[in-house]
Amino acid sequence: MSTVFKKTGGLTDTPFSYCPGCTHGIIHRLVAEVLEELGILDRSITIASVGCSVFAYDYFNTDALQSPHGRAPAVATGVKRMHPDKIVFTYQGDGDLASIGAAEIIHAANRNENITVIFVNNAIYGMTGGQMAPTTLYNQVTTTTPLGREAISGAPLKMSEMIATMEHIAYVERCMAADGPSIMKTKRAIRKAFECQMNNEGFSMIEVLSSCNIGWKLSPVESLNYIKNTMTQTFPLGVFRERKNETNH
Amino acid sequence: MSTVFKKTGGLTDTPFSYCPGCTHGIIHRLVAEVLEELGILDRSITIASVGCSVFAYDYFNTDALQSPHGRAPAVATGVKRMHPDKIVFTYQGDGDLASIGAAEIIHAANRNENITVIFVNNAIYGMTGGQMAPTTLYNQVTTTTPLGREAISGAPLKMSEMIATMEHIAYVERCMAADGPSIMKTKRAIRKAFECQMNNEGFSMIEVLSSCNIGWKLSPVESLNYIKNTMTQTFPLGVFRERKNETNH
Amino acid sequence: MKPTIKLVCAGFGGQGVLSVGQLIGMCGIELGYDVSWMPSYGPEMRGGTANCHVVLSNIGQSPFIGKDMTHALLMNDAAFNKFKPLINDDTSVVIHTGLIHQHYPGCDFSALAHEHGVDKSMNMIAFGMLVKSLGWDENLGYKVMKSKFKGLSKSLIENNEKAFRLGFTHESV
Amino acid sequence: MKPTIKLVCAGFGGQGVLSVGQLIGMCGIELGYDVSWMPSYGPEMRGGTANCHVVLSNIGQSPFIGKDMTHALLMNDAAFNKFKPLINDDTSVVIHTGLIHQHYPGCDFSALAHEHGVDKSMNMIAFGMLVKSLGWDENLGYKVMKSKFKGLSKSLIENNEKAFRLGFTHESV
Amino acid sequence: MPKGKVTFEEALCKGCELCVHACPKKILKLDGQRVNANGYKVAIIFDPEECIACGLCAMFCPDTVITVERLAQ
Amino acid sequence: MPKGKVTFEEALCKGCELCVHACPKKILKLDGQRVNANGYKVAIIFDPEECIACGLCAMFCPDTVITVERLAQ
Amino acid sequence: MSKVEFLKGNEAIAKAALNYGLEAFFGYPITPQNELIETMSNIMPANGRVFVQAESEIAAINMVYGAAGAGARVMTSSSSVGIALKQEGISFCAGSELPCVIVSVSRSGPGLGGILPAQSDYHQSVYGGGNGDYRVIVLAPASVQEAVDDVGKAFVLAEKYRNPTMVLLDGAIAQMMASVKLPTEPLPYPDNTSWAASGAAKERGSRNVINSLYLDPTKLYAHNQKLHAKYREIAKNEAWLIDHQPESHDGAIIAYGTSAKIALGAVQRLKDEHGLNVKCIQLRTLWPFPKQALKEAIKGMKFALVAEMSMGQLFQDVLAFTRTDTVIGYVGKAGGEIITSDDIVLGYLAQMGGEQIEHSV
Amino acid sequence: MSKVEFLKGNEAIAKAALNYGLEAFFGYPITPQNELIETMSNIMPANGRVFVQAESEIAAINMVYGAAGAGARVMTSSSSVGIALKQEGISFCAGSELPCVIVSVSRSGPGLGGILPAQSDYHQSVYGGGNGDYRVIVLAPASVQEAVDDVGKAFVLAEKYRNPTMVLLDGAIAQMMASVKLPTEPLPYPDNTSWAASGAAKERGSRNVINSLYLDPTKLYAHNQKLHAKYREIAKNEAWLIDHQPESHDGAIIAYGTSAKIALGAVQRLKDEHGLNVKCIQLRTLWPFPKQALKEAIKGMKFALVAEMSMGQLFQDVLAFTRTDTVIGYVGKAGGEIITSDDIVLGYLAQMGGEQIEHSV
Ligand SMILES: Cc1ncc(C[n+]2csc(CCOP(=O)(O)OP(=O)(O)O)c2C)c(N)n1
Ligand SMILES: Cc1ncc(C[n+]2csc(CCOP(=O)(O)OP(=O)(O)O)c2C)c(N)n1
Ligand code: SF4
Ligand code: SF4
Ligand code: SF4
Ligand code: SF4
Ligand code: SF4
Ligand code: SF4
Ligand SMILES: [Mg+2]
Ligand SMILES: [Mg+2]
Repeated sequence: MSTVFKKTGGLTDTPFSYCPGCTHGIIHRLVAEVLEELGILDRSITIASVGCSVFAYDYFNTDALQSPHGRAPAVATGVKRMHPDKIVFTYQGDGDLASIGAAEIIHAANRNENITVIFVNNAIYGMTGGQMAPTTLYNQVTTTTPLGREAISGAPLKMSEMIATMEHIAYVERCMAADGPSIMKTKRAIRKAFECQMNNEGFSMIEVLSSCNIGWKLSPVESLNYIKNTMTQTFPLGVFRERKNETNH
Repeated sequence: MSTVFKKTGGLTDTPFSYCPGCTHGIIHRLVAEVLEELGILDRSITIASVGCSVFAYDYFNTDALQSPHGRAPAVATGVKRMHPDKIVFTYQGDGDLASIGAAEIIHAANRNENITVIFVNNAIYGMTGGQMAPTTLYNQVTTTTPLGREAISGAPLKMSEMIATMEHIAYVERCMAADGPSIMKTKRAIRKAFECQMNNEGFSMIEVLSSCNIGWKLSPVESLNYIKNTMTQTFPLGVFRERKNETNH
Repeated sequence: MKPTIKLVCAGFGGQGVLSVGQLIGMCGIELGYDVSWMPSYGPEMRGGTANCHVVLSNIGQSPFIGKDMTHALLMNDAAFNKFKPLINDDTSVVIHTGLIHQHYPGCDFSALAHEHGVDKSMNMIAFGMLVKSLGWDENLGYKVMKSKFKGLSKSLIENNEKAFRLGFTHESV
Repeated sequence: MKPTIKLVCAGFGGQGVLSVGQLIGMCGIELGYDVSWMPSYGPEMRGGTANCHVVLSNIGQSPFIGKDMTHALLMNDAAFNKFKPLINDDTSVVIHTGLIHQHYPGCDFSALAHEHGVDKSMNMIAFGMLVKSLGWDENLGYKVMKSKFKGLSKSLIENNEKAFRLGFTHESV
Repeated sequence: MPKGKVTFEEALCKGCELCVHACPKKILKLDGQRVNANGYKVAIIFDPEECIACGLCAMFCPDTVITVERLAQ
Repeated sequence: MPKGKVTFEEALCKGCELCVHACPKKILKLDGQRVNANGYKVAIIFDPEECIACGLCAMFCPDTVITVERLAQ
Repeated sequence: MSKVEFLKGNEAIAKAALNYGLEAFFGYPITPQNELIETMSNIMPANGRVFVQAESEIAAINMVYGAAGAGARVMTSSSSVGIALKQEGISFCAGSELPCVIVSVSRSGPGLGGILPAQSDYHQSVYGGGNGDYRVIVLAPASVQEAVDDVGKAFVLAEKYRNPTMVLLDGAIAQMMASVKLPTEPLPYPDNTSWAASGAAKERGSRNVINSLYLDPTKLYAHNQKLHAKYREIAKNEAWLIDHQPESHDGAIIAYGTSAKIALGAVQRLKDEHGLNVKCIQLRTLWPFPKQALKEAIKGMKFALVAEMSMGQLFQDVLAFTRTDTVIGYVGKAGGEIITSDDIVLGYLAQMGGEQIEHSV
Repeated sequence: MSKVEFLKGNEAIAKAALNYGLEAFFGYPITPQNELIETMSNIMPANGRVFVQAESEIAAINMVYGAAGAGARVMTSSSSVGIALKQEGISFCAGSELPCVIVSVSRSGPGLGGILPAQSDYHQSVYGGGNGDYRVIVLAPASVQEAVDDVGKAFVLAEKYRNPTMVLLDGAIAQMMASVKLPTEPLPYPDNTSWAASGAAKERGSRNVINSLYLDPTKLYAHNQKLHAKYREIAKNEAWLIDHQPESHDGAIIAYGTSAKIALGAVQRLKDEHGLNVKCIQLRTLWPFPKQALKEAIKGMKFALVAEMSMGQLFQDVLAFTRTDTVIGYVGKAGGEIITSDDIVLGYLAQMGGEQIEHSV
C-alpha cells in the first residue's frame, strides 16, 4: 500500500478558517507542499497579510510575521535584508496587494527584493464581506458595487502585467486553482518561484485566480467554473516574466 | 510693435522660489499659458503636491489646494467628483508621484479620473536636498546613493510606461524642457492633456523631464544637456497612450 | 408597561439564528418596544457559532444580556455551553433536541423540518415557537416575515410561512 | 574661564556665511569650548538669506543668541535689519560695506576679494577678520580650514588661505 | 478489488463537495444524515470498490480532509 | 535697426544664464558688476542691435524675467 | 422626525448622513464599519451624490480633504487601524480648517488586535496622532439613535467651526440593530463657503487656496494662535455630558458610549440591590472634555468610578482633569470583552471606600 | 567614550547609532531629518549593515517591523507628518512587542506646517495615534550630546522591555552642530531573542510567530493586561527628569528639549537680574511622564511655569498630573518661532503671583 495523497508537513494542524470550498485552502496546501519538497520549511519565513488568509501565520509550518494590511512586501523586505539566506514569502489577497498595498508591491518588485509573493486574486474583498476589489470584474456584483462594477469605479487591475514591466525581476506567472491540470500547473509555478529565490534570482510573484464562493454567491463548484470561464477572460493565464540563468544580487 | 513674449496671466505675481535655472519654472509657465489660452483659468483648480513645487498654489492664478505628500491624485479625485465641470490638475514631482504616492496615481489612473497630471521628473528629491528618487538613474550620485545608484536600491521607475497600461485613460506622453523644440512640444502635449479633460475623455498625464541643477551638481545649462543626452536614455520621450474621439464618463 | 424581553439566539452560523433574533426584534418594533439586536459579528463567525442578543424594553437598555436573560433559543452544544450560565429559573429555554442532549424543552428542528419538507426554513419553526411562547399574535409573525423576506422566491416564502406555522402550533410550547 | 562668544553670521545664501560660522565653531572645539552652531535651515533659505548662531561657552548654553550677542558678521541689508535689534554696546560688528550702508565697522568684502582675485573665497576674508578680532592664533585658522576643506582642489584651498590671510591682516580690524 | 483507499478526517470536512465534483468515478457524496462538530455535512465514499486511487479528490479538497492510498493489486 | 526689444524684470532674475545659452545671436550675458536685491547677478543684453526678436531667451527663462517685443521695421 | 425604523447602526448612520444632506462619501472597507460604506455605495449614487470606494484609508481621507476643500459636505468612516492611517490627513484638514465628519467605529487593539468592540481608541481620537497643535471634536454616542443624532451634530459643529469632527462609536453600536428615527430634512448648508477652492474664481473675483503650509514662522505662529483661540471657543461652548441622575449624590459612574449604556443598568442595580444613590455621568463629547461640568457633577462626592472598555485611558483623563478630592476608581476591560453591569457593580462596591488608586500609565 | 567631535545633530545620531550596534536602518527623506538618513546611506552599507531608503514612511516602519520581528537591532527616523503616517506601524510594533527605535525630529504643524523647530508633536509622541491600548517610551534630549546618549538609552529600553522607543527632538537639535562625544562600543545584544521569527525553526525546535491579532477577546484582553503590566513597570522604573537646581525653592520652570536648554539660561537670568531662586526642571522622559518626581520637585512651591514650543500640550499634562496647589503657568510659542529666555523671564515675572490660568484646550 502506498500513499497517493497525504497532508503535507508544511502545514500545521490548525484547521483552516476558510469558508467551505474556498480555494485559499488548496493554494495553501500547494505552497506548503513546495516548501516541504524543496526542503526549505525550516528556513522559511511566512509573511501573512490582512485578508481571509490573515491566519496564514498559523497554517504554514514556518516562522512567520503577520503584517499590516497591504504592507507585507515592506515587512518581507525588512526580514529578507536581515536574513538573505532565509526563504521569505508573502501571501496576499488582491485587496491587500492591489489596493492599499499597491505602492509596497511595486517598490519591492522594483527593488527586485529576493522574495516570493503568492498573490491570491479572488476579485473581491473576502474577509470584510465581499466588497469591490481593484480586481473586481466589470458587472460583478459586490456589496459596494450593488449594480455591478462600472467604469467609474475603475477597471479590473492587472497586477501581474504591471509588475512584469519591472526591470529586474525574476518571475511572474498567473495561474488558477480550478481543475486538476491547473492545480498541478500552479504548484509547478510556485515551485519555480521559490527556486528563483533559492538561486538569488530576485523577485518572483505567482498570481493565483482563486474562488470566493461566499462573496460571489456561487456554490464552491460553480465558483471553479467561474474562475475558468469568466475570470480568465479578464485575467489571462500565463508567464509574464521569466529571467533565466542569471543571478542578481 | 508687437509682443513676442510676455508673462502669462496664468501666473500670479509671486516670484518662484526655485533655484536659479530650475526648469520647474519653465514648466509652470507652459501650464499657465495653456490654461490661459484655453480660457479655463477661471474654472481651474490646481492641486499642489509636496516637493519643490509645493508653492504651486501661489503661482498658478487659479483656485488651489495644497495636498499631503503623494496624495495629490486622491485630493484631485475628491475635488473633481464634486465639480465635474471644473478643470482639475495636479502638479507632482517624481518623489511625490512615483514613490510615496505610487498607489494614489495608479488608482486615480485606473479609475480614469477626468483630471490632468503634470508629472515633473527630475530623477531626484529636490526639495529635501537631493536624495534618491525611484526615478534616479543608475550610477547617479545623490545624497542617499553616495556611490551612485545601484540595482539594490531599485531600477529607475518608468511611470509613464506603467500608467499607460491602464485600461481607460486618455493620454500619456513623456516630454522634456531642454531646448526650444522640446519646450514647444511640451506645451503642445500639455494643451492636449487639458483638452482631453475638457472633452471628458478621462485621465491624462504629461511627464516632463526636468532639471535639478542643485541636486545634480551641474550648472543650469549643463543640466539641460543632461536631460537631453542622459535622462532620455533611460526615459525615452514619446506618446505612451492616446485615445481618440471617445468620451468616457 | 409591556414585559421586558431578553432573548439570546445561538447556534451554528448556518442555522439562521441571527434571522430569528431579527424577526423577534421586528415584532418588538411593531409592538412599540425599544428594541436592540446585537449579533456576534465578523468573519470569525463563519462556520463557527453565531449568536445574537435581542432586548425588547420600554426604555432603551443595554443591548447585552446577562443573568437577566428571559428567553433562549439554543441550537447546538457550543451554544448551550456558552449560554448555560445565563439561564435562570425564569428563563424560557428552547433547545434543538436533535443536537443538544439536555433536559430542556425543545424540539428536533432538523427532523421536524425535514419531515415537512422545509429543511431550509428550519429556523422559522423556532421563530413560530418563540412568537407563540411570547403570547404574540400569529399575524404579527406573518407581517414581519413578509417585510423581511420580500424579494425572496415565492416558494421560499411559502416554505418559511409553513415552517412558522409548524412552530407556532407545535405542541412542546 | 574663557570668554563666552556669541556670534551671528548672516547674509545671502551664496555668501558662505554658514561656513564662516562653522569654522569659528571648529576653532572653538580646538580651544576646548563647548560649541554650538545653529543654522537657518531648509529649502526656503535657497536664494534668500541664511544665517547661523554660533555659541562658544564653557558649559553648554542655549544655541540661540538674543541680546547677548557678542559678535556679528552681517553681509547684506536683510541680515543687518534682522539682527540689528540684537546689537548691544559690547557687540563687535562687522558689516559688508559694499552692500550695507550703515555706520559700522566693516569691509567691502566683494571689492577686496575681487581685487585680490579670490572672489569665490570672499567669506574666508571675513573668517580671517573674525579670528583676528577674537585674538586667536592665525595658525588655528589654517588648521580648521585644512580639516574643513580637505578634498577641495588645491587652487581653491590656496585661494581660501590667501583670503583668510587678507582678512586676518586687514587694517579695519 | 478497489485500487485505492480513501479516508476522510471528518472533523475537518466542510461539506463543500469539491471532492464530489472532482472524482472521475463519481463515488463520493455528502452524507445526508450527519453533521460534524462544526455543523457541516461530511463527504463520504459510497462505492469504495470503484476507487482508482487517482488522488483527485484530495487534490481538490481545500481542507486537507482526504488521504488517498494505492492498494497493492 | 534691431528687430526686437528685450526687457528684463531684473528683480526676478537669478542669473541662471539659460537665456544667455538660448540666444541664437549670443547677445546676452550676466552683468558682472551688480547683484539684485536677492544677491543674484542679473542678465543683460549687451548688443541690443542684433536682437531678432526670436523670443528664445524668454522661452528658456524659468523666472519669467524677460519680455520680448518685435519692433515695427 | 420620521417613524421608528429597525436598523443596524452602520446602516442608520449612512442613511441619516444622506438625509442630513451629505454630498460625498469616501471610504474603505474595514470591520466593523463595512455596512456603513456598503449602504453608502447603495444610496449615494442612487440619490445623485458622490460615493467613491478609495484604494486605502489614506486615499479616502485625502479625497475628503479635496471635496471639503472644494466646499462639499463630506464624510468618511473607518476603524482603529484605518483611523491611524488617516492621522496625517486629519491634521491637514484641521490645519486648513476644513469641515468634515469622520466616523470612527472602534474595534480592539493594539495592532491588528481584534474586531470586537472596545474603547481603546480614546487616545487616538482625543489626542490625534497627526502632527502639530490641532484638535478634533469628538462626539461619543451610546446608542444607535445617539449615533444618528451625533452625525447631525457633527455636521453642524464641523461647519460652524470649520474643523474636522469625529463621531466615535464602538463596534457594538455599529453592528447592533435598534429602533431608531432618522432625520427627514437636510441641515441648512453654511451661509459662507466663500473660502472654498471650488474653481469659481471668476464669480468670486478672487482665487481661493486651501493650504496648511506657512514657511514663515511668524505667520505659522499666528495661524496656530488663531486655531488655539478657536479651540478654546469650542472648549467653552461644546463640552457636553449628561448627568443622568442629578439627584443622586452617593457617588458616580463616569463613562461614554457602550460603557455608559451598561453603566446605566449598573446604577439601577446599585440602587435596587444595594440602596446606593449613584449617578451615571455620560460623557457626550470626549474633546472638548467636559471638565467643568464633570467637576460640578461629582462635587462633594467621596467616590466616582470610571467604567471603560480600555486599560485606563479615560480614567487617566478623568483623574487628571477633575483635580478634586473625590477618589476616582477604575473598572474596565479591553480586547473585545464587553464590560458587564456585574463588573461595574462589583467594581463600585469594592473600591468605594478606598484610597486613590494608580492604574493608568 | 571618544574624543570631542563637532557634528550636526542628525549626523551625530546616525553615527552614534552605528556605534551602538545598529544593524539596520530604514528611512524616508523629510526635513529636518535628512542628514540622518543621508549619513546612514553612507555609513551603514560601508560597515556591512543594512540601509534601505523606503518608498514611504509607511514602508519604512513596516520594514522596521519586519527586521525587528526577525531579531535585528533596528531604527527609523522621520518628522511630524512622516511620524503621523507611521502610527499604524508603531501600534503593530507595540502590539507585537518588538524592540525598535524611532527618531522623531519635530517641525511645526499642523498639516504641512513649516520646517522650523517646534514641540507641537508632544501629543503625537506621547499619546500615539495608532489604535489600542499601547504606549511608546519617549525620550526627550535637549542637546546633541543628550540626543546621542538617548539613542543608546533607547536601544537599551527598547530591548529590555521589547517596546518601541522614540527619541523626540526638535529640528533645532537635529540641525545644529555641536561638540559631542560618540560611543565607541556597541551595546551588548540582548541575551534572549529566541522569540524572533528569524527562520531558524530547526535550530530552535519550534516555530516563532510575530503577531498582534487575537480574535478571541479573552486572549486579547489577557494580552492587553500583560502589556499594561509592562507599561506600569516601565512607568515605575523609567520616568526621568533632571532637577537642575534642587536647592532652588522660589519656583520652577518645567520644560523639555530645546525649551529646557533655553529655560536654563532664563533661570540664570531670574537669579542674576531678579534675585529669584528658580529651578529648571527638565523632563527627560515624556512617557513615562515623571509625575511623582515632578510633584516632589515642585513641592511647596507657589508657582511653576511650563515653557514649551507648542500651544499648551505640555502645560495641560503638567497641570493634570501634578494635581497640587502649585499654580502652573504657561509660556510658549509654536509654528517655528523659538521661545527665548526673554519670553520665559517675562512670562515668569508676569504670572508668578497669579491665579491658576486655563490655557489648554
Ligand atoms: C488598514 C486596514 N484597512 C482595512 C482593513 C480591513 N480589511 C481586512 S481584510 C481586507 C480586505 C481583504 O481582501 P483581500 O486582500 O482581497 O483578501 P481576501 O479576504 O479576499 O482573501 C480589509 C480591507 C484592515 N484590517 N486594515
Ligand atoms: C509625508 C511626508 N514625507 C516626506 C516629506 C518630505 N518631502 C518634502 S518634498 C519631498 C520630495 C520631493 O521630491 P519630488 O517629488 O521629486 O519633487 P522635487 O522637489 O524634486 O521637485 C519629500 C520627501 C513630506 N513633506 N511629507
Ligand atoms: S470569504 Fe471568500 S475568500 Fe474568504 S474564506 Fe470565504 S470564500 Fe474564501
Ligand atoms: S532643488 Fe532642484 S528641483 Fe528644487 S528648485 Fe532647486 S534645482 Fe529645482
Ligand atoms: S482517489 Fe480518485 S477515484 Fe478514488 S475517490 Fe478520490 S477522486 Fe474518486
Ligand atoms: S472537498 Fe474536502 S471539505 Fe469539501 S466535501 Fe470533500 S472532503 Fe469535505
Ligand atoms: S529675442 Fe532672440 S535674439 Fe533677442 S535676445 Fe532673445 S534670444 Fe536673443
Ligand atoms: S534666464 Fe531668466 S533668470 Fe536666468 S539669467 Fe536669464 S533672465 Fe535671468
Ligand atoms: Mg480578495
Ligand atoms: Mg523630483
